[in-house]
Amino acid sequence: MTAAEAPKPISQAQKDEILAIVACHKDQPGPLIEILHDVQRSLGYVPAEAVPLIAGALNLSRAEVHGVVSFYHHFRSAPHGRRVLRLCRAEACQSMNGRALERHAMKRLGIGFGETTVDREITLEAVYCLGLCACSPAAMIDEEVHGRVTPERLDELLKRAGAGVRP
Amino acid sequence: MYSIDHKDLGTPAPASTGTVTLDIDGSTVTVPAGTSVMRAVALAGGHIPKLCATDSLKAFGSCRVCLVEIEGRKGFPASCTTEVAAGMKVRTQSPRIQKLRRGVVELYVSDHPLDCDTCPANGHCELQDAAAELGVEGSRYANGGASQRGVKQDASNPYFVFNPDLCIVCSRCVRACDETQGTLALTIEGRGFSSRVSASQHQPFLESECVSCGACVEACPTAALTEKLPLMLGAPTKAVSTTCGYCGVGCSLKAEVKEETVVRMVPNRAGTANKGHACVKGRFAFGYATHADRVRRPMIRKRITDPWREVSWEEAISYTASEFKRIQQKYGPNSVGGITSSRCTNEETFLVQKLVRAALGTNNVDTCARVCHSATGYGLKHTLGESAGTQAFTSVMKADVVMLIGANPTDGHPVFASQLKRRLRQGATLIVIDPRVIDLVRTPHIEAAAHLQLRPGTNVAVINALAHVVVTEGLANDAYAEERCEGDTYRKWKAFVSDARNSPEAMEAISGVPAALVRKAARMYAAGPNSAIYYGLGVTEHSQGTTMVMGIANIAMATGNLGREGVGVSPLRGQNNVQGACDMGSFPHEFSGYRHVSDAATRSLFEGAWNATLASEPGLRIPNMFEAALDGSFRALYIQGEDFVHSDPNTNHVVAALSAMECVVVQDLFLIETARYAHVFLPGSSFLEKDGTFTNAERRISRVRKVMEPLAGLADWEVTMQLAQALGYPMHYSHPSEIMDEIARLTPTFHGVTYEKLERLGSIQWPCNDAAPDGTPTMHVGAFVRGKGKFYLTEYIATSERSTSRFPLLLTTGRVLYQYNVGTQTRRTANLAWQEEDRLDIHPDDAEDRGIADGDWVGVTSRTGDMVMRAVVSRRMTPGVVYTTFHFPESGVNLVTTENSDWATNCPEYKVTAVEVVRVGQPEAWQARIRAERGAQRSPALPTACSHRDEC
Amino acid sequence: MNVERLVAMVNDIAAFFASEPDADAAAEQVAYHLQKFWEPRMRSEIQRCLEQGGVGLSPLARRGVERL
Amino acid sequence: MTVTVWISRDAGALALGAEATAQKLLAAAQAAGTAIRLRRNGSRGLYWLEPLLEVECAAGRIAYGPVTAKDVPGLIDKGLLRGEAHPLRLGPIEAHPWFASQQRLTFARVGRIDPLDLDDYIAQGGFRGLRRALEIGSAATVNEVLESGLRGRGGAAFPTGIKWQTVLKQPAGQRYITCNADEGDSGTFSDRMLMEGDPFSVIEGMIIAGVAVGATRGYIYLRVEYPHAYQVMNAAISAARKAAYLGTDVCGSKHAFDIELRLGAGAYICGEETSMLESLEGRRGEIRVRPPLPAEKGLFGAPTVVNNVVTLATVPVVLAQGAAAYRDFGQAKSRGTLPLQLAGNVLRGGLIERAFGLTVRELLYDYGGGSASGRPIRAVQIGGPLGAYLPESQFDTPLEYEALSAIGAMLGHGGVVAFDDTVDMLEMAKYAMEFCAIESCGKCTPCRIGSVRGAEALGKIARGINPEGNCSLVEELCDTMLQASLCGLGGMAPYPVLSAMKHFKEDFAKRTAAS
Repeated sequence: MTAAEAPKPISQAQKDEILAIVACHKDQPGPLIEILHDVQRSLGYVPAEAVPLIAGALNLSRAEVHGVVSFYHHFRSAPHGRRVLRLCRAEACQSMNGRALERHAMKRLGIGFGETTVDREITLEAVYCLGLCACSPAAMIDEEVHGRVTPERLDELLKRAGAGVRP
Repeated sequence: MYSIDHKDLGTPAPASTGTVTLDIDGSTVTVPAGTSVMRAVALAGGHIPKLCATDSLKAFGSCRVCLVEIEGRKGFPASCTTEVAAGMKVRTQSPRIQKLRRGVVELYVSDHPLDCDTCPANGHCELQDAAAELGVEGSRYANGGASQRGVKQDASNPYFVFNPDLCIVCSRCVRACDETQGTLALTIEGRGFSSRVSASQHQPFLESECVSCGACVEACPTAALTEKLPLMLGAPTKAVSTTCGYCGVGCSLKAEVKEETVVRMVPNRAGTANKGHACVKGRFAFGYATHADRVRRPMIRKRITDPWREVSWEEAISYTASEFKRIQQKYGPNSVGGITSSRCTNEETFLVQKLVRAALGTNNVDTCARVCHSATGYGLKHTLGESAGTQAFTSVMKADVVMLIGANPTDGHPVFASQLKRRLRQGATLIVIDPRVIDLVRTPHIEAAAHLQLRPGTNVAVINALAHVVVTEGLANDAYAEERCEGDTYRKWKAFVSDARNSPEAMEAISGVPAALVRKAARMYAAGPNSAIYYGLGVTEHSQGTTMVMGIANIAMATGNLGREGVGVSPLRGQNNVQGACDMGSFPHEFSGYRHVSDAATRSLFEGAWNATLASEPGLRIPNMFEAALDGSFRALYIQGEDFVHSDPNTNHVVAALSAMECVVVQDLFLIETARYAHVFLPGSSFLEKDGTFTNAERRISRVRKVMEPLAGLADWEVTMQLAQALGYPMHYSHPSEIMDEIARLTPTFHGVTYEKLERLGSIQWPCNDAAPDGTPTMHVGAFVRGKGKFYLTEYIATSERSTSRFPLLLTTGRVLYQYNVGTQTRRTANLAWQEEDRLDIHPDDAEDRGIADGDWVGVTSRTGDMVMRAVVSRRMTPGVVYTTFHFPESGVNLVTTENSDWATNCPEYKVTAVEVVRVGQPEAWQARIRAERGAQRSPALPTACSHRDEC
Repeated sequence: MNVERLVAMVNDIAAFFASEPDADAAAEQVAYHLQKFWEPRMRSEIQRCLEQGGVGLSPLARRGVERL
Repeated sequence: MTVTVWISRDAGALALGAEATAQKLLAAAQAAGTAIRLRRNGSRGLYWLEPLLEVECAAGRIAYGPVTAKDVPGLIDKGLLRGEAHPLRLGPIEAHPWFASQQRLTFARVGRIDPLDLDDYIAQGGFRGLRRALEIGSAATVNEVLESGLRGRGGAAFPTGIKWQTVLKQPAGQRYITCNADEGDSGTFSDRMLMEGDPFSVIEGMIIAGVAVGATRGYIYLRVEYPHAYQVMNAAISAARKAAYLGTDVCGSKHAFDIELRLGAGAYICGEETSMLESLEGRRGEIRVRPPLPAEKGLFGAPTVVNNVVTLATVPVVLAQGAAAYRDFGQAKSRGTLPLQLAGNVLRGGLIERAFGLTVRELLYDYGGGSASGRPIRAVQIGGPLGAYLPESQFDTPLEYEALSAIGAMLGHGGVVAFDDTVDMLEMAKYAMEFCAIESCGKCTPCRIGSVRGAEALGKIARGINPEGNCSLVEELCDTMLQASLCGLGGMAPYPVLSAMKHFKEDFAKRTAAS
C-alpha cells in the first residue's frame, strides 16, 4: 500500500520561510538549486506554490524553475515519510546480494521504490551509489549510513528507526 | 511547422565576415565563416535530414539525425553544431551514416503514432519526411514497450492545440519561446524518457505564462503543436507574402491560403522588421476579416435616425458625391473634409487626401495620427528635420543603453519587444520612464536598471531634469552638438536646462521621481556609448506632447546619440501605417513628404500633376472639424477607417459634432460606433483584400498583397477613385502600383520607390531616392536632415488637468497585448479568451481607501463624464494613478477623457484625466446594452476547442 | 467656433514659446505657428476675439494674435 | 597519561559501526579511569578492517581491526590502550602488507591526520605545493602540471596541464576553477575518502589551479548522496578561510581565491562536466554541445577549469615534489599513481594507490584476496556503470589507460567491482541500460529513448522472446548509441552491454536455447 497524499496548500508562514530562503541566496550566482535544497530541508519538499515565489524573486519564469525542480530526482513535490530509507541499487551492491535486499525491504515495508508506508513512517528510495562500495550492500536511513546490510540487519535497523514493519 | 514555401537551412546565418571554402561530397563550396556544416550543405543545394534544427533557432544538437562524416575527425559529428572550416572534407551520405540515422529515427518512431494518413501534419511533418527519406517504416522496438503516449491534448489556447502524443521532445518549442519570443513560458519537465514539454508548471497553455505568440507552433516539426484553423479547414496550398495589419512594427507575414481562405498566418523569416517572428494578433487574430459582422453592401440613409438601406455601389457613390457638392455649394468649399486612416495603405491614404485637396478643393484633410503621433511629426521635424524615427528596429541590437519612455512594447509592439528583450538579455541597460510598472520593468531575465515612475503629465519635468544632469555634470557631448547642431540654440538650451528649476531635486516634487534616480538614469544614458530612446503614446498624448518629443531630441543631440546604429530616437507607432499615413500628406497643412501647403513651389508641382487649383491655407484638424461642425461651418465628412466616437476624447462632444453634420460618410469593415451617426456607409476592405504598401515605425515600406477578393467587391482605393469620379474629378489607376508611381514622382523622399524595387529588395526604408537608392536604415548620418540640429527650450508647463479633492486620482490609458486600438478587429477574434472587457487598474492602497476589491464594478468620474467598469487591484500602479484600455465601446473610456490637447498639434491628452473612482453595483444601463448587443453579435472566429484526434 | 477653446489653445502655444527670452521673437513665433497650422476661420475667430478685448488671452498669446 | 586513539569518521567506517565503537571506547575508558584523547581521522582505506582503531603508543600507531563496539571492553581489558597483543591487533598500518605495498602520494595523509586540523595538514606537508606555486608563478605552475603527465582522474584522462593552459590563454577576465565531486560511479569512493579524510588537499589543489590560471573563484560540485563529505568539506573551507588560505590574499600573496561548496541533487549526469556547469548555474543538468570547451566558455560563460577531486588533490603533490618526481611513477602515457578502488564481491575491499601497471588479477587476488563469497570471481567491471565487464581471461591486463582501451575497456575513475560466478550477466547488461535510462538527461535521442528500448530488448531476451533477433537488435542499438549520442552517458552505456554479450555469451545463449 502506498500513501500518495496530495500535499496540502502551504501556509503563509511557509511562504515567508521560502521568501526568506530566497533572500538569503539571491545574490549568489546561479542560486536556484541551493534555494531548492534549503526549501526542501525546511519544508520537507518543494511545494508547487514555492515555484512562483522563487521564480518571482530570482526573475526567472515559472517554467524554468519547474523544469529544474522536475529534473533532479532529489527534489520531491510532496512530503516524504518520517524517515527515508535509501537502498543502493548499483553494481557493487548488486554483487553482494543487493537485489535480494531490495526485495526484502519492499516486502517488509509493503511498498516499492519512491513510495511511503501507509503510516507515513518510512519512504523507500532508490539510490545509485553511496560510495560505500567496499562494504556493500549499502543503505542510508536519513543521513545515517550502513554497510554490509543483510535482510536481518535491515529489519533491525528499521526497528531501531522506529518504523512499523509489516509482519 | 514553418511556412509551406520556406526552405529551412537548419541553422541561423552567422554574424561574420569572410568566407570559408570546404568540400562537401566532392564539390567545392564557399560559405560565410561560422556557418554550420548543415547550413553549408543546404546553401549548396544539398540536404541533410534533421529534426531539432531550424534556421530560426540556435543549433541544439539533440536529435542526432544530422550526423555526417568529416575527414580526420573521429566519429560522426552532428552537422548542425559543427562549424565549417577551411579545407574541411564533409561526407553527408554513406551506408554507415544512413544506418545510424535510421537507427535514431527508428527510436523516435518507437514511441510515435504511425497513423500519418490521419495526422494534421501529414505532408508537412519533419519526422515523417525523415522516416520516409531513410526508409523507416516502423520500429522493431515498439512492441509493448514503455510509452509516453496517451496524454490528453491541451486545447485551452483558442488558436492551437498541444498534443503531447505527437511530441518528439526536440525542444524547438521551448527554444522558440526562449530565444525568439523571450517569454520562457515553456520548459522540458522531468528528464530522460519521461522528459515532456510543459507550459509553466505543467499547466494548460492558457493558464501558463504563454503569451500565444505562436513561435512554438511554428517551430514544432510534427503536429504536437498545431493551429486549429488548418485542422478544421484543411491544409493551405499557397503562401502569399504580405504585411501585418496591426501595430507599427509592420511584420512581414505569409498568408497561407486554401483557395481564397486564409488558414494560417506565418511570419516571413526573411522579413527585416520582424525576423520571422509575430505576435498573437498578427499570427492568429485575422479571423475578423471574414467575420459575419463584415458589412458587404453599401448603405445610405437620409437621417441618422432612419434605418439603413442597402444600395448599390453606384447609388451610394453618386449620393455621396451629390451631397458633398450640395453642401459645398451651400456652405462653401471648406465646409467638407476627409479623414485618412492609418490602417489603410499608403496608396489609399494618398488618394483620400488627393480627393479632398484636388476634387473637393479644400485642405480639410486629417488622419487618425492626429490623436496618436502628430506630436512626433512636429517635434522631430523641427529639431532634426524629418518627421520620422531615426533607426531601423535592428539598430537596438547595437544599443548599450535603452531608454523607454511612455511605451509598453511587450503589449503594444510585441515583436519589437522580443528583439529588445534579446538585446537586454545580452546585457544592455534599460531605463523605463512610465507611471506604471510595465512588464519590462521586471520580467524573466530582464530588469530595468532604473524605473522612473513619474506622475502622469510630468514627462517634460523628467526630461528636463535628465538634461540638467547631463549638462551640469559635464556629460554632454559638446563636440558633437557644436558641430552637428545650431550652436546658439544648443548653448541657449544648456543654459535653460542648467537652471536650478530644472534640476532633478527641484523637479522631484512635480514628477514624484526621486532626484537620485533621475541622476542615475541620466548618467547611464549619457555613458552609452550607444544610447537609444524608444517612446510611445505616453510621450505624445499630452498637452506637452510636442514639447516632450523635442526634449527627447534635445537630449539625444546633446549626448551625440543620433546618426549611427545603436542610438537614435524611435517612436513606436500604434497602428500599422501611422508613419505612412503621415508621409502621404494626410495632414491639413502638408503635402506628402511633409511640405507645407503654403510653399508655392510644392503647390505648383501638385497643381501641375493633379490638374487642379490647390488651397494654400492649412485646413482643419480633426478636433477643429468638430468645433466647426458645432458652429455650423463644417457639414460633411468622408471618414475612411476611423472610429472617432470610440477613439477620440470627450465622446459626447464628438457625438454632438457628428450629429450636427449633414453628410457623414463612413468607410469601414464593420458598423463601428461612428457609423451610428453616419448617412452613408461604404463597406471597407481588409488588408487581405487589396494590394498596396504599409510604412512601419522604422520608415519601412512593405508590400501588402491581395489574398482574397474584397468582400464588398471593391478595395478601398477603388471606392475613393469612384467617389472622385462622381465628384467630377476622374482618377485613372488600374493598380495601386500606379498610385505609388505618382507618390514617388511627387515626393522627393520616395523618388526611388517602385513596386518592382519592393519586389526585389523585400522592403525599403525611406528616404529612397538617387542619394539612397536602396533606402535609408539610419537617418541623420553625418548631418541632420534639416542641416544643423535645432534645440528648443522645453519649459515644463503643468497640464490644466489636475487632481483635486474631488478628482483625486489621475487616469491614464494604454493597450493590452490581446486587443488592438478600439478593438474593432480583435474583438471579433478569439482573442477575447484573454480579455473581453476593459478594466480599471488601481493600486491596492487606493482600492482599500475606497472599499474596492478585485473584480468589483467601479464608477469612474471626471470633469467631462463618467463610466463604469470592473476594477483590477494591481501593484503595477502607483498610488494616485489608475489605468485602463479603450478596446471596448461599452466601457466609454472617452466619455471621461478631456478635450485638452497638445499645444502644437492638438493631439489629445488621453494620458492624464483627473478622476474619482467609487464602488458601484453594476454597469450603467447603456453600457449593459452595448455589452449585450456585442455579445449577441459575437460569433467567435474559432471554436474554443478542437478535438482533431477524434474527428479530423 | 468655440472661442474659449481657441483662447485656451493659443494660450498653450504661447506658453511654449514663452521660454524664448526675446519677447518680440516669442510673439513672432506664436503668430508664425498660428499662420502655419491654424485654419483661416480659426485665425479670424481668434482675431475677432482679440478685437472684442481678447478676454482670457495670456499676454504673449495676445501679442502673437496681434501680429496675425 | 592521556592516550590518543584514532577512529575513523569516514562514511565507510561509520557504515560499519565506527561511531558505536568510538562511543563505546569513550565510555569504557572512562569506566576504566583511563584518560583518552579520541581523534577522528579519515579511513586508511582498508575497509575490510573497519572499524579500525589506532592507539598511539611508544611503538607508534598500533592498529586493531575490525573493532566493533562489542569488542571494545574485552580489548581494553587486554591492554588495547597500551598497544598490547590481541587477535585483532594489526600492528602499525604502514607495516601491513596490504598497505605497505602501496605508493600513497595523493592519499598520503588520508587516515593519518585529523582532516580538519590545519596544523596536522601542514605538519604532513600541506601547503608546500601552494607555496611553491606562488613562488614560481602562473606559467611555471601550469608547466609543472603539464610536465608531470597528470591526467584527469575523473575518467576522461585528459591531460590536466593542457586544460589549464587553454584557460590561461583565454582573454583576460573572470575565470573559474570547478571541482567535480559528483562521484557517482558504482565502485568508486576515492573522491569521498579524500574529501572526508584530507579536504585541505582538495582546497590546496584548487587554490593552486586558481593561481595558475588566474581564477579567483572556485566551486566544488558535490553530490547530495555524500552528506559526510559535505560536512567535512564545508568545515574545511571555513577553516581555510579563517586561516587566510582562502580570501582576498591567499597565503599573504596578492592572489585572491575563494571556494563555494555546492550540492548536486541526484543526477548522475551532472558528473559530466558541461552538465555539471549547467547545474552549478542553477539549471537543468543537460549536456552542452561542445565546442566551445569549458576551458573557453564554461561556468557563467567564463573560461573554466573542470577537474576531478583526485586530480586536484594530486596537484599539491606535483608542485611540492616536482613534476619529475611524480612522472617517475607509472608507465608509458599513464604517469603517476592511481588510487584504485576495489569493491563488490571481494574479501578485502578498499583503496589501493599505486603507480599504474598493476594487473587486474593482482588487484583482485593479491589485494582483494578473491571473492567475499568464496566462489570464483567471474567478472569485474572497471570504471563504473559505463565501464566494460572483463572476463577472467582478461584479468592479466594492466590497470592503465592504454592497455584497457586496447581491450575495449576503460579505467574511468579507477573503480573495480568484482562479481562471483552467481552473477547473471544478462541482468547486468540490462541493468546498464536501465541505469542509463534512469540517469539520462533526456536531451539526445539515442540516450533518451535508446536506453529504454535497450533495457526492454534485453528483458525480452531474458524472457526468451526472440533472443537472436533481440540480441542483434541490441547490438545495432548499441552501435547507434555509441556513435550518435551527445555525451558519454548514452555513448558509453553500450560498453557494459556489449562486453557482457561478447564475453559471457552463455548467459545470453541460455535464453536462446530455452526459447
